[in-house]
Amino acid sequence: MATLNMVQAIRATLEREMERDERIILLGQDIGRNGGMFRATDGLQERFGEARVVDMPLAEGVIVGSAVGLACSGLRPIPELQFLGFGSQAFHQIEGQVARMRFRSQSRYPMPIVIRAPFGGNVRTPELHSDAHEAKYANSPGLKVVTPASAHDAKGLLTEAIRGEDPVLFCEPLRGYRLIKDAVPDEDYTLPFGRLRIARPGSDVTLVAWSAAVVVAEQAAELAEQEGISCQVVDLRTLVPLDVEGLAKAVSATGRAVVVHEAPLTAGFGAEVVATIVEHAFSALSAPVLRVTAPDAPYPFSSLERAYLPSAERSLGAIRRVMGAA
Amino acid sequence: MATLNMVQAIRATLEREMERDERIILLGQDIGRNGGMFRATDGLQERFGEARVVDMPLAEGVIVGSAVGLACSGLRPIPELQFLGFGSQAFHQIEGQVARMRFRSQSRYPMPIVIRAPFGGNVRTPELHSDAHEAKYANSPGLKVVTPASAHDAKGLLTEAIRGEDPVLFCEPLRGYRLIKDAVPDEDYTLPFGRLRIARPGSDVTLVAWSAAVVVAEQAAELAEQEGISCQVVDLRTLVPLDVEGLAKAVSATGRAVVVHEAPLTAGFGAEVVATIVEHAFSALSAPVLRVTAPDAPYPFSSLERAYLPSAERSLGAIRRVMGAA
Amino acid sequence: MSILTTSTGGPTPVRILAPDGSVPDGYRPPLPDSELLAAYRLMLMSRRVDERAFNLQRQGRLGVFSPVNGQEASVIGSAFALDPTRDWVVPQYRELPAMLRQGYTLERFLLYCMGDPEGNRMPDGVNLLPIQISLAAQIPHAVGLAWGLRHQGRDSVVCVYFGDGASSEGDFHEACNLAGVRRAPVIFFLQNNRWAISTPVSKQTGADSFATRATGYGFPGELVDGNDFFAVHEATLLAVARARAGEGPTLIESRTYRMGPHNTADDPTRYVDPEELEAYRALDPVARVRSFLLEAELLSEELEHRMRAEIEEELAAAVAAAEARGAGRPEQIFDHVYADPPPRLLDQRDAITGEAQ
Amino acid sequence: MSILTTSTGGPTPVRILAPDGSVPDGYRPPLPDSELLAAYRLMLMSRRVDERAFNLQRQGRLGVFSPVNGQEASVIGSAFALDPTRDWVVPQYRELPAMLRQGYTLERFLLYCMGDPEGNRMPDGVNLLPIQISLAAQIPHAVGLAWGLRHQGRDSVVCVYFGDGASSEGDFHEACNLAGVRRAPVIFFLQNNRWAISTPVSKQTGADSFATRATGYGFPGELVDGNDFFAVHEATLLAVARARAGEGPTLIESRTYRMGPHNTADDPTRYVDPEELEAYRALDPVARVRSFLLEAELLSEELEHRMRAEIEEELAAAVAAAEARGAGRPEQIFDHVYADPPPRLLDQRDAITGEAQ
Ligand SMILES: Cc1ncc(C[n+]2csc(CCOP(=O)(O)OP(=O)(O)O)c2C)c(N)n1
Ligand SMILES: Cc1ncc(C[n+]2csc(CCOP(=O)(O)OP(=O)(O)O)c2C)c(N)n1
Ligand SMILES: [Mg+2]
Ligand SMILES: [Mg+2]
Repeated sequence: MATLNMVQAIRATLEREMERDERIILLGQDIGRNGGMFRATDGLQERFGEARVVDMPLAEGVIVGSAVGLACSGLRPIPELQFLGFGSQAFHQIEGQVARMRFRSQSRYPMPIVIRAPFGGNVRTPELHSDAHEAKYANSPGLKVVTPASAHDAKGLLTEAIRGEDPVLFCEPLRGYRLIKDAVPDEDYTLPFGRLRIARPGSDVTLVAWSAAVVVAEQAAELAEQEGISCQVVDLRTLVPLDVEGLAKAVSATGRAVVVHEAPLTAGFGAEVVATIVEHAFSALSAPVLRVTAPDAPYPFSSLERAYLPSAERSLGAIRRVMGAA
Repeated sequence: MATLNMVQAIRATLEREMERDERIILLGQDIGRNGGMFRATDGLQERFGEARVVDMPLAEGVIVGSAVGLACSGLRPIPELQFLGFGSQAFHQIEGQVARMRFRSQSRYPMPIVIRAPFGGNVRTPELHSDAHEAKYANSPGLKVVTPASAHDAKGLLTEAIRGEDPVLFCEPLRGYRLIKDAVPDEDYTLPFGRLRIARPGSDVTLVAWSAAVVVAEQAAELAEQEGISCQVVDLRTLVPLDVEGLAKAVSATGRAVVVHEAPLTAGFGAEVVATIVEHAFSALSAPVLRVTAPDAPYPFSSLERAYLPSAERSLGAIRRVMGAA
Repeated sequence: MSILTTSTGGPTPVRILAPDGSVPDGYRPPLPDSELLAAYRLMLMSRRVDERAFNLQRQGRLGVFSPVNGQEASVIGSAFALDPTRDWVVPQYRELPAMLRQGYTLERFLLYCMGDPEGNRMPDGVNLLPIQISLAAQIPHAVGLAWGLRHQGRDSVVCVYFGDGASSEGDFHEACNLAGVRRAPVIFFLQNNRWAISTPVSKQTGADSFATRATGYGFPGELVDGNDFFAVHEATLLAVARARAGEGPTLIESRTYRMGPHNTADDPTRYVDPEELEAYRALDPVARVRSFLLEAELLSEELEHRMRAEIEEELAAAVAAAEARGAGRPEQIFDHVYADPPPRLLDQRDAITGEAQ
Repeated sequence: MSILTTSTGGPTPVRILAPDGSVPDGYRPPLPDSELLAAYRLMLMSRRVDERAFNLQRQGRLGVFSPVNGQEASVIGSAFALDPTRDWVVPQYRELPAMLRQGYTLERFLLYCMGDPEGNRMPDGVNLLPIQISLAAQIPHAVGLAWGLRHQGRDSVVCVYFGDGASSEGDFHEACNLAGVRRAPVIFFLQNNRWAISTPVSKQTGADSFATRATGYGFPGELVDGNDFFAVHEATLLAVARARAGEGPTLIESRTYRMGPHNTADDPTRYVDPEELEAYRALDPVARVRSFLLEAELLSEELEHRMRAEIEEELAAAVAAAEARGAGRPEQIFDHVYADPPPRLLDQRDAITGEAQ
């Protein structure tokens, strides 16, 4: 059991899986010699050769689109989007092709493709690099959307994604790459999709988050603790499939919920979380479910991102409101 | 006051506005000589010339992307996506460029662009033509998303969109093009964005819908009437801006709500509607807010679309449930 | 700017089979007689399917259908250069005969046109990707497929079909560029039928040929008369040989003409100049092969008659079989969405199929 | 495949100014002396900004910064062929000197690098689009801008900059193709600096030149030595003249070399061959112009010294002014999102700025 940061856990998982299954091939910008912008593929080209770790031309559409063809040929491609924001260049290939090829071909062509994509803010990137687009992909049936919040989960969920037969958008929190560190077992393991994790027990309010926002929720829980409010923190782990039952149960236990996420409010995935809670745990609710999110403005330039992103303080405000204390 | 179908109302509005403002220029596939796949631009090229009604190469990215440049030059482009489903090919230009250029340029380059796009099902189109992608665009700040449900509203909202300074995704219901017919005043008028319309009064349950789903909600209300349930039907008209206050008020009046939409459930815009209702009208709710939507599957081939789309019958089921009667 | 086959501006397409069915002295087709006849039979089949499908559509028995009419030499000449047992076809939506050649069936195609997803299920072992509606989206797939097969030591070649319209999409460029870098064994078969629905090729591009684009990606481009079965076939054979030998991709511009409407919903009289259409009718690709075969005494009126009768039977059987299956069942909405479907989707299935019962 | 400026494979880039600063006999630069000196001064400025910005970044006073180092002739040679009062520049992110030439200011650029959106606000009347981070997305904008200006009777030319990497995006293709159809007055200025972060051009394309792509769109392509101020300048002048005369677009491949890291976060020692880098240092574009100017006695050591001192002052003043403004204010998140912001956004503004107070 080693303590790894998230990028190390991901790199190690890729290495392990590539050893295990030679059908796996990595595609992306700068992933070979350079080892990826964040070193998530460091040394893998040396280890597995240029045929399996492929530096691609700068074109997200064909990075994803050729993965579709590679999968049709029987391989298991893992394309990387250098940043999720540039997934928009491949949006037609992701929502229209990767997500639907199984259906379109009536299972003749399964799509065991894992699209890795770092995203999320507070790391002073230039424009468009930090956008949290997960809701757009969650509304694209055929795809699964996975959002680990710890190094441990990153390994287990990535292994599950790679070994599965369905296409996965695997969203990695940029801010967590080096900051999030935790104990990661050496041996192989998978974590099932659609099972949330209780990141922190608590009895008054349930905070629901995923990816880097789990850390924010945990910080908010700390602050709330100091005011005598006990917060449970739920890490969804995967958005599609969504753990509907687990969510309903967690919220029912407290009767109050706040969702925290980095995407803009309107039509962000937090809306789905609220709607699901309302459908499945309405009678247990003793307060409106609130959302703490980025505002309905584009991800701003770096000097503004701290104010833009949901913070522990803003989350605390919402916690107080659902407690009727503000 | 003439009775027009929706496509006639749209065509007439385009003609009127092009007369009024010579900065307007239309771009799209097959919009010129052919007058558009659905005749929404019929005769406009003859009337205004090839320089203002432009048949474009088959490339959605540059249809939208060149509109950005045309707007920077001082023109007011109205690009057409032949079908909203092919907006995915232009997704990076829409969410990353059109929606953000005002912010990126700090208002040096406003984007008075109206992207027209037919969408929606039950017209037996081939794959990918009928997808309801509105939620993806609603989660793209900087853009407005407009979804008229009547010929009257199509005229008023399109006029407002064209005369405004913000970029608008103007979603036109394919099924409604010829089926939806109503009285349209001859004179100019605009309808303000962010003001919903009560399409039908009622006191027991509020049905919330937009675009072609308003018709489904109205049919469901008819069915419910026969069971003695009085349904109010709300037509949101615009998703961004969302009429938060009007929605809260409408739902508060009945205490029960059902949202009907054509997009898949998960992360569809219905989730936003529920979350907004919960935040702003929680105390008035006497039942969970339910959603009647397409399932979390890709838009299917045409023989399956009737079962896929939300129907009056399925809506009635949800109405009964929120009434505690099922 | 006009890039008609008959025009003189720009590069001249390679032509072997003249409109009157004659070939240059001493020219010997690279196909055995039986294959030549098989190709001609497929042409007749294609024409007949066009007609029949239109009628069925008008009777409400089929959904949208896009005829091949005018492009038979282009589609079939190229398909006959492939080896269906190892080579692959990646279609757009107007290449039924190439799909049939690979092993697809008429019955499935009719199901497809009836809006049944089963119709887009390529039979096991048949080297075909499904029909693609999102224009040009299949081109990157073809490159990945070719690359992946090569990666696994297979000697397969992939032929991807797309139109002049589709060639304007970014996907075309990204795919060609990647194929050039990876020297993937892929043939980019661009059918320039002069129209993208109502958009003439003069509004589609400012270039006087699409074939020249290949240079910008580092591989050869060929321009052929797409109404000439032999020119198309020879160019494709060459491209197959190059790809098979590891020499990488080829772009073939097959300059042909869409003689019918775009599809059953289209009214080409709104935009097609009738004189132009007439001019192209004189270049009919099927008539040319017929004249050649008659002249070569490979075909007789009687043999043709027999072919037509057989085709009629096959088609009638396929229509009957497809219609016997009946319309789609609601479960099909859910059947092939995920290998491992989310519980939420299963609940939705139960709700929808339950109600439908 | 190597497409180094020095390599012999593929087409040879046009060169006028040799690495030693000599020009062909009788060659007379098309610029007046004062402009030549202005161009040289801008080169010095650019180099100095590169250094200073790196230091500031290391001190945490600036965010990400991408140096121009090595591409000064390419950026400035082209910019000096435009008339800033009527022509437009559409930048990617590595063309600061071209932007300054158009009328952008150092202070704003520093603000931009400090993460203040105001820094991307082009001054009124300055013919510039904002810096673009989404690679190639600006190319369609340039075509639309050129077309729109022409539509309104203006005689402006638009020059859009982008890299070898960006040229692989679909947006490049779609934009070039549209420009060819519309004969838009646009110059596609492709800076082939051999790298896209760590990706060498040999993995970016299989072609031996990007310039050849123009043929496939129906307009001319030019390949020039991008480290040669005169070659770049002349090619751009020609392209401007063509565009101005209504003859449509030109694609210029300016073959240069990125001598520094991709940006402040990049470590090129991981992937750049030091010998290759050395070889390119010998082709330094600034040194070449310097030798030429000294030889022509337009420049003296003393004049250069004065220039440097001025530049130092300007830069110091700009840094001071930018830093005096301080970091961003939360209201800026909301200020320019909509002309007519949704009430919900206004509520969000109140909540966030209220809390920040
Ligand atoms: C991405 C995309 N945009 C638009 C359409 C709508 N559409 C269907 S066919 C067609 C024209 C296609 O022209 P071409 O590629 O030349 O093929 P052809 O029909 O001539 O065989 C268009 C615009 C589509 N299917 N996909
Ligand atoms: C669409 C998109 N994909 C990826 C990136 C990340 N990225 C930033 S710069 C860069 C390389 C750009 O190379 P090139 O276009 O040659 O320009 P250069 O940096 O060499 O000037 C990449 C991949 C991006 N900014 N935009
Ligand atoms: Mg065509
Ligand atoms: Mg570069």
